[in-house]
Amino acid sequence: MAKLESSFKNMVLVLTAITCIAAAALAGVYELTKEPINQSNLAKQINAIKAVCPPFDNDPMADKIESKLPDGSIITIYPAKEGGKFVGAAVETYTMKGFSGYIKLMVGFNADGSINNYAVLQHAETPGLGSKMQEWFSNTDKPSQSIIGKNPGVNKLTVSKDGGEVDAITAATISSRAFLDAVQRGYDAVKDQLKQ
Amino acid sequence: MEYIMIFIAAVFVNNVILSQFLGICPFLGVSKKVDTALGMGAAVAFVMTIATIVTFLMQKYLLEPFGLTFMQTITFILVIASLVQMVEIILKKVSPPLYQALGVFLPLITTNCAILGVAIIVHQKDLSLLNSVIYAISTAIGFALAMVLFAGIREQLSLTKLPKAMEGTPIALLTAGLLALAFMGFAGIA
Amino acid sequence: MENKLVVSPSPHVHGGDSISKNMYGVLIALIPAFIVSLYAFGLGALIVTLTSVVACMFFEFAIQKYLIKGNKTLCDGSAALTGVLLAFNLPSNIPLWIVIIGALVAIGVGKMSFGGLGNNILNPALVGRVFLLISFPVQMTTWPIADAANRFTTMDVETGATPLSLIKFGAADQVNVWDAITGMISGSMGEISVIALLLGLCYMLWKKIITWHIPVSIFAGVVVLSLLTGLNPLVQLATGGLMLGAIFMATDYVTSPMSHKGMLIYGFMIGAITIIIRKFGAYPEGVSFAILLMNAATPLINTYCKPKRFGEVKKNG
Amino acid sequence: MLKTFRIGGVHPPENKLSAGKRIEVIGLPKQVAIPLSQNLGAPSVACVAKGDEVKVGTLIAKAGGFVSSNIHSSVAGKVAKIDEILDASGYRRPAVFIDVNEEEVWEESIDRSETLIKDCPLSSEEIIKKVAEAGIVGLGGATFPTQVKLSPPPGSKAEMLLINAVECEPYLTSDHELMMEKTEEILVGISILMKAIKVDKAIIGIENNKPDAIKLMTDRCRQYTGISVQPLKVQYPQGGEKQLIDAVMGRQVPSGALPIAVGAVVQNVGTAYAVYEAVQKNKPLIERVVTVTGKSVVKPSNYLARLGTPISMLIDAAGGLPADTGKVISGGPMMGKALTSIEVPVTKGCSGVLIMPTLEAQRQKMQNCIRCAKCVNVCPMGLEPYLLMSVGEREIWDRSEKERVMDCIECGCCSFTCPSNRPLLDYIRISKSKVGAIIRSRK
Amino acid sequence: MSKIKILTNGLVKENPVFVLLLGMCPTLGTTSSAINGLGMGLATAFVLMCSNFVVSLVKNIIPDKVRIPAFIVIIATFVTIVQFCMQAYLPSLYDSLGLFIPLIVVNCVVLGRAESFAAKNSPVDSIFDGLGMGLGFALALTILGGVREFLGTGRIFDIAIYPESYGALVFVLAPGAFIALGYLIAVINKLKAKN
Amino acid sequence: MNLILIAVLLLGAVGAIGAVILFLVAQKFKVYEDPRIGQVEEVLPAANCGGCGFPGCKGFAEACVKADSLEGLLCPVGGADVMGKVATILGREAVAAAPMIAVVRCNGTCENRPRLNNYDGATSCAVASALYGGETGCSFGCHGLGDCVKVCPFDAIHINPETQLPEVDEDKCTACGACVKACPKLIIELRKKGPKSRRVYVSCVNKDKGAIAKKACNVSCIGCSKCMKACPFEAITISNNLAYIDYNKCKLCRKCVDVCPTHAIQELNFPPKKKEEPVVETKEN
Amino acid sequence: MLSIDYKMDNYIEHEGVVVAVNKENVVVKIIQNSACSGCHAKGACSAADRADKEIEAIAMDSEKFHVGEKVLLRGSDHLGRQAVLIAFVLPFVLMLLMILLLMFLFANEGVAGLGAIFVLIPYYAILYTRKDKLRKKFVFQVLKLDGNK
Ligand SMILES: Cc1cc2nc3c(=O)[nH]c(=O)nc-3n(C[C@H](O)[C@H](O)[C@H](O)COP(=O)(O)O)c2cc1C
Ligand SMILES: Cc1cc2nc3c(=O)[nH]c(=O)nc-3n(C[C@H](O)[C@H](O)[C@H](O)COP(=O)(O)O)c2cc1C
Ligand SMILES: Cc1cc2nc3c(=O)[nH]c(=O)nc-3n(C[C@H](O)[C@H](O)[C@H](O)COP(=O)(O)O)c2cc1C
Ligand SMILES: Cc1cc2nc3c(=O)[nH]c(=O)nc-3n(C[C@H](O)[C@H](O)[C@H](O)CO)c2cc1C
Ligand code: SF4
Ligand code: SF4
Ligand code: SF4
Ligand code: SF4
Ligand code: FES
Repeated sequence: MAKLESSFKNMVLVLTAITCIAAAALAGVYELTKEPINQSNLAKQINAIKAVCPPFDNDPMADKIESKLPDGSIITIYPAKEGGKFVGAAVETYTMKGFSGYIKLMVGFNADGSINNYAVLQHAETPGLGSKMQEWFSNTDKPSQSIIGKNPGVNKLTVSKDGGEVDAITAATISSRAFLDAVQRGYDAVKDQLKQ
Repeated sequence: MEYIMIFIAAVFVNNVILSQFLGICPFLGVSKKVDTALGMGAAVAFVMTIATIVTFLMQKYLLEPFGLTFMQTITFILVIASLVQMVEIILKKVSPPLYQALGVFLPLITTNCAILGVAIIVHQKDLSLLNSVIYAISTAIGFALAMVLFAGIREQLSLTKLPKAMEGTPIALLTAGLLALAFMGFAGIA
Repeated sequence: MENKLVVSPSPHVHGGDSISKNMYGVLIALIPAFIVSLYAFGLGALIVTLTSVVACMFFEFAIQKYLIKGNKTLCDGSAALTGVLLAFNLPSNIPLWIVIIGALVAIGVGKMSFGGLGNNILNPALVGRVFLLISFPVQMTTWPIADAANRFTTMDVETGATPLSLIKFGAADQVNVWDAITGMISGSMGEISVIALLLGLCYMLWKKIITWHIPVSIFAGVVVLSLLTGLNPLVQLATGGLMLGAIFMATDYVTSPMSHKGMLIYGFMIGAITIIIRKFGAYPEGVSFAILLMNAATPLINTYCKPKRFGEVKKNG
Repeated sequence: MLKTFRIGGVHPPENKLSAGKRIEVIGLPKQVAIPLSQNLGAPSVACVAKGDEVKVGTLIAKAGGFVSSNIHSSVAGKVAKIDEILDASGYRRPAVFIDVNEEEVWEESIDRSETLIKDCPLSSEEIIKKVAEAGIVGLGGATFPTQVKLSPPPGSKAEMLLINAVECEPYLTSDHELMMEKTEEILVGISILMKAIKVDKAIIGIENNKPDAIKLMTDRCRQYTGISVQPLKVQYPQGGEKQLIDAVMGRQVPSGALPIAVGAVVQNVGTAYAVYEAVQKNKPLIERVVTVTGKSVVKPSNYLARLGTPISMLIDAAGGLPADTGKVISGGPMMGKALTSIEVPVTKGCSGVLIMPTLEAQRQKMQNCIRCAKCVNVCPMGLEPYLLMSVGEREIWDRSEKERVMDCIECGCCSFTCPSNRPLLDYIRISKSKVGAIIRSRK
Repeated sequence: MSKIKILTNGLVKENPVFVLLLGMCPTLGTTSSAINGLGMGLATAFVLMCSNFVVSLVKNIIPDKVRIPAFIVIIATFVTIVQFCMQAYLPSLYDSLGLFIPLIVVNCVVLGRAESFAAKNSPVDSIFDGLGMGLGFALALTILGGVREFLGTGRIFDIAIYPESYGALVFVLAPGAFIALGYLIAVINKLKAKN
Repeated sequence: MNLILIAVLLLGAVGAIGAVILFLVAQKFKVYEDPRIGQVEEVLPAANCGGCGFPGCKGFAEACVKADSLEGLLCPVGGADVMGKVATILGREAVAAAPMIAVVRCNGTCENRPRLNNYDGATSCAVASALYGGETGCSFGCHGLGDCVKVCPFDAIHINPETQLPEVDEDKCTACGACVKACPKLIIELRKKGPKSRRVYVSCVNKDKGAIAKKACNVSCIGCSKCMKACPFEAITISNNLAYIDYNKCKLCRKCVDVCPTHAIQELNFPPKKKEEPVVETKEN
Repeated sequence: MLSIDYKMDNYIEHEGVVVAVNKENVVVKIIQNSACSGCHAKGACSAADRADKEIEAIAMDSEKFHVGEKVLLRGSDHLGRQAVLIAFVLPFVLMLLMILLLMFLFANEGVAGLGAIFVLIPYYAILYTRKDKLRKKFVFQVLKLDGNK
């Protein structure tokens, strides 16, 4: 078959046709994958909440509350309830102060305000340095660096260099500060809920 | 202040070429002429700005309202490709001598991934229009900076004797790596 | 062969200067700083320096022998100098395997990959240092205390903060300028004593190894930017690697501009970038980065800053 | 502060071994060979034939063009042949061979007396004509025909005559000695030159390492109006025309321009003496002062030699060729030309014969350029020799031109100073000739 | 050309990264670990194969002048499809490859092969070419990712080879990408010169 | 379904606009490149050596496509092989050009031509020849400093350390002519390779008179014109005391070789004749 | 290079082929390579597109040239910089100012964005009216290529 000639009609027709087909195909695939994508996003969220909160039986996603901090940032709180009783909350908190800016955490608080566990959801810190956040602050073998069980309302959760109770990740003071800042912001957001 | 931060971040801290790895092709390919590098920078700044504005408007007023964000990639690339062509036609129509002069002095601007990359990144970062534009400009300046530095280095390297195996791309990549190493000094500034 | 005349183009005499004279001259100028660091850090300083020099010379030899054949430059002192300067940029308690990696990077990547002596774009010792700084930040930022009691018996000594990290982390009041000038502070081995380094500068100026332009313009850049950003210029000059960098590393022939005007621009920019990184960046110290950045800009400076041509000054004077 | 030029410069060891040695006259050889190309510009054209009898001072070759000069017989005798002779470069060039007669017969017009004739009644044009007839060329080494230099191009006007008595080349002392012995003649010569170019001011530039000459010239020049002496700080290449003008007048000749652009005409002292002899005594240029020197030379001396005398004769007079001879140079160590054979004749441009021992003669091994900028700092023209060399090596001629390779005065400061022993000037020189050809072809 | 030859051509002789030096941006940007490199490589390989196939199917109905935009549309479609699938089924890989998935669109390998191979050859050959080139690309990315991961963290495919504290962090950062790729290409140049 | 519809409409619109723009572009910029240029370029060796006389392989490809016949067009690197391929692409006859090769017309080895002085300048024939005639009495001969070696893109010419003269590697030389341009002494010439690579040429460029030339070098051409008289095909001319053999006329009979009193005429790749090579003969001097 | 020496005019040169010879000018076709043209793999990559551009160059002695001849096109590099300025930098600055202004006035991204794009229309219109001035400014010389080069 000979190649179509590059006339105006041909060009417009062919390109339009191709784009239309492409659009249709895309929309189709989009429809197909929409569900799984949402599912996987949801699963990520739920898994994170599950990982950081004490056991619960409600649907925290449904009960989520948005809390506004004094500086205007909005932080999402997922309350965890066991048999209707408030047992704690997962807080999706963030900070912009990381070595590479944005760090997003899911911090789980017990009802008394102490930290149950946390998960680092998103960050761009340096691999091998700032990226150690996940292991470092949850290492309960080393009480001076772990934040698990500590209560931001009681303990001073800043790095020891700044006079706080937490040892910074070696050579990553900035990430450590940022991490603790995010935790603190999470606590600030959730503390009104805890008081109830 | 915010704008300055975006600027510094895009030029020095997260330089397109040296830390984002976008636009490597022209970086490796373009000549050792400083002039050309600067001209490319200016051209890229212009194209990037228009492309960013147009795609921004498309995204905000067409794709998002209709829930078509999944077509981002395909529309953006088409729009950018047509845009670049448009600029050429207009220039040629409006002022043939100008158009001719550009032809002699600059290589064609091809849609490289930096332009598409910026158009996409501004939405990932959820920047406002103004911030997007500043980001685009800054990226282009960062691009020009790296290109110009590199043009100078190439010029010098062309007068020395390199080990055979390192000639061409390897030394270009190695130098880019060492430049990136030096640029890491700006880390944390913004 | 007897009595065949030698024929060559003019000139028929040579000034007698040579690469090795210059390189060994710089090594001599580094002796005071080395003595201070021996006194301050003891055993560690000695071992790290030796390791670095031996490793640099070994890599230079090996690469020229097996990979890149060309002029043999092992004995001209440039590799040894790179070794010493690399060592001077490291803490004295650094593990030796890191020193060896640094030497490999400095010589292999920074110098030989570009074709060896004279062809490199960036300062090899600084390439080595920055590579290490970014690769092994923990070891590279653990500074032994100068004058520690057990410094002559072991390499494991107490560590402390450098004046610049004190400033960075808000403890500027703990910084004693006098200590910084004499050298009794924590820091890289070679950078601590301002006096010893200035002594070296005087020697190199006297021997005409370098000219004043680069060091002085760096100092000027530092002073101006410190004043603009509200830092104490004296402290900024006396602390960190500034003196070492300005005197010994920014002046590296190969990677610095050729004309005096170019040197002044280059130096001033190094000073300025240093202060900007110190003040705003994540790193407490920015000299190495500043020098590398300006090394990269040197070819450009060279194309645009030509020496003053004869006949270009006012025609009738 | 003594005056000197403002950019670059070096201080090679002076080694003025023959300083203070009075000028001795060298005897005549059996045969002289007078090359036909002794000046910058077009070679001269022989106007005698085999078998012709010539006297001392007989015209044997005429100027071959505007920028060219006459050549006169330096001996009395019979033209043996007009044939090729190996020149200093090892190429064969035409020369007039003259068998020397026992008896010296001089052209009658030549005044051979020692009496000093101060007054010169001639007009400018007449002086220049005489200079041209006498075949005078610049004796400072450039051998540029003097009459051309004395006729400034239309539109430009000379303000001042500079006499180049700097003798900045190490070893050489011929100008120095000439000044000590022929002081008055030189000063008269200068007055004549002033008249020729119609200026009323002349300055003699002398480097500070010749205090006796400075003193003598200063004393004597008081009797001549408009002539003064300017002592200069010792620095090579102060003798370079442009450098001398910069040092004395504080003016820099623009790139590509002639000294006249800043109102200066520069002449060597030897040239001034030759002009005196030509104008006042009708004596053409047939002999010159040649320094024979070198560390192993038995008797470093200054000789007055007839053109065409084999250099070997001068060397024999100075005690013979030393055993450790490595290199024989015509001229000084910085700008001189290494000879392939010592049988070549003395020519108008030969100011000295320098014999270097083998050890010093060899160049050291060349290494990579370490970009130390020392060559840039010493270049008196403000060029970047390192760059010119690498551009020249790669034959990028347009870049060479843009980097002003044509401004190079070939002083050799760059090669002298380079710690990597790079043959900078070698490459710059070929770049100059290539770029020069390209520029010429453009016209 | 036999199918096998077409296939291996892209793997070795005309390896898009090491030999043809195409698609440098994703090569550098996505190879901080072997697994990322592999993921990106396979994604690209998939797009390459599909787009090659489709392009060679429709090559004759496309007028020359709209050739490139048409190819781009086809490629972009497949890219977006890959993007969705990855998002749905390999979310963590998707997170780490980030921006570079959409940028497959402008990867010169993809468009280049569409232009220079698929537009001239039969659909079946085109599939093989796409597969070969894609696998070559994936191979290169995996090697580079492996080298960087190994030097930077002491692991390959997350399997520890030596303690992490001995790893040179630069290699997982931007400068390391350039340096490692530079030396890999130098080594390959050297090997090529020897043969 | 609605979504799909919108998507199709939107993208279709974009596509249509794009097509219109492209059409306009196409109208404005009539880009037509003969596709054969690319094809030709593909078969060329991509050495970009310029040996063909065009700027780069691309330029040559263009020239081939535009030319009416391939006569006079030759890629010296690829040789007849590549030209054959080019011819097939263009559907034309490949014109077989005689293969050429570089020859060094100087035989002034250390033995033949005693060194009179030692050169100690930059290692460059250009520099040396700008300075002076050379280390020997012959100011025409090879300096042996290897400018030709430096420029050869094919590593085909090397200085023989014993003779101090360059030697051309017959297998590698592509007759690109780079060395011819580089030699400041104009010693190197491209000559017909001849059947079985056999060739006869005067290996001397000395224009001095016979006596002088002979004094400087044992194997110099003295311009005695014996060869000219011996040549049955009038292939030899003499000017400026120097003989030259026209390779188009030379039939490789080797009569000239026999009569040359100084053995200045070289023969190459002939089977060994009677006894030894002429060069060896002069050893006793 | 841009200004190795500010005293000397620097040129940018481009090779081309004469396609037409008129009285006072010569039309030269140049082949313009894209940014990727430096890449050795351009053969395998479509991004390395080429375009022919036709350029009118002033030549007083146009009769010296003939169609099909290879020539060198030369313009001083400061013209190049001016071209970039007019074609890219100015409109770019204009867009930027427009965005800032409109954002300040309307605080609406849509308006600002559209405004910034549409401000180019008057800009190009003005350029169009200056056509002849520009034509005089951007002149090129044609030079004969050396026969042996
Ligand atoms: C390549 C590189 C990446 C770094 N990334 C981080 C990081 O992600 N987080 C951090 O806190 N510090 C990071 N740093 C270290 C800091 O810049 C700096 O060294 C640190 O603040 C020094 O303080 P410290 O040792 O007291 O922590 C990084 C350093 C380098 C060289
Ligand atoms: C580097 C250099 C050094 C020179 N040194 C001297 C010198 O010492 N004495 C001298 O008379 N001429 C010297 N000349 C030559 C002068 O430039 C100039 O030709 C001469 O003074 C003109 O006078 P003349 O024409 O009478 O020779 C030197 C030239 C150069 C380029
Ligand atoms: C074509 C030409 C014309 C010259 N005309 C003059 C002149 O009119 N006046 C003058 O003083 N020198 C003239 N010169 C001589 C040069 O300026 C210079 O003196 C000469 O080249 C020797 O330079 P040096 O003595 O510095 O080595 C001319 C040279 C050339 C090549
Ligand atoms: C004044 C001076 C300073 C030098 N500084 C350095 C330096 O900072 N780092 C280094 O590796 N080499 C230095 N060198 C040595 C040498 O120039 C260096 O190894 C070259 O860069 C290698 O090509 C220096 C040499 C001199 C003469
Ligand atoms: S020889 Fe030329 S380049 Fe070298 S110093 Fe002298 S003037 Fe400068
Ligand atoms: S003096 Fe020698 S080593 Fe120094 S810059 Fe000049 S050429 Fe290079
Ligand atoms: S020997 Fe000469 S002609 Fe032959 S390939 Fe080498 S440079 Fe070309
Ligand atoms: S043939 Fe010519 S270029 Fe080659 S070494 Fe001899 S003189 Fe030099
Ligand atoms: S892949 Fe070509 S510019 Fe990024």
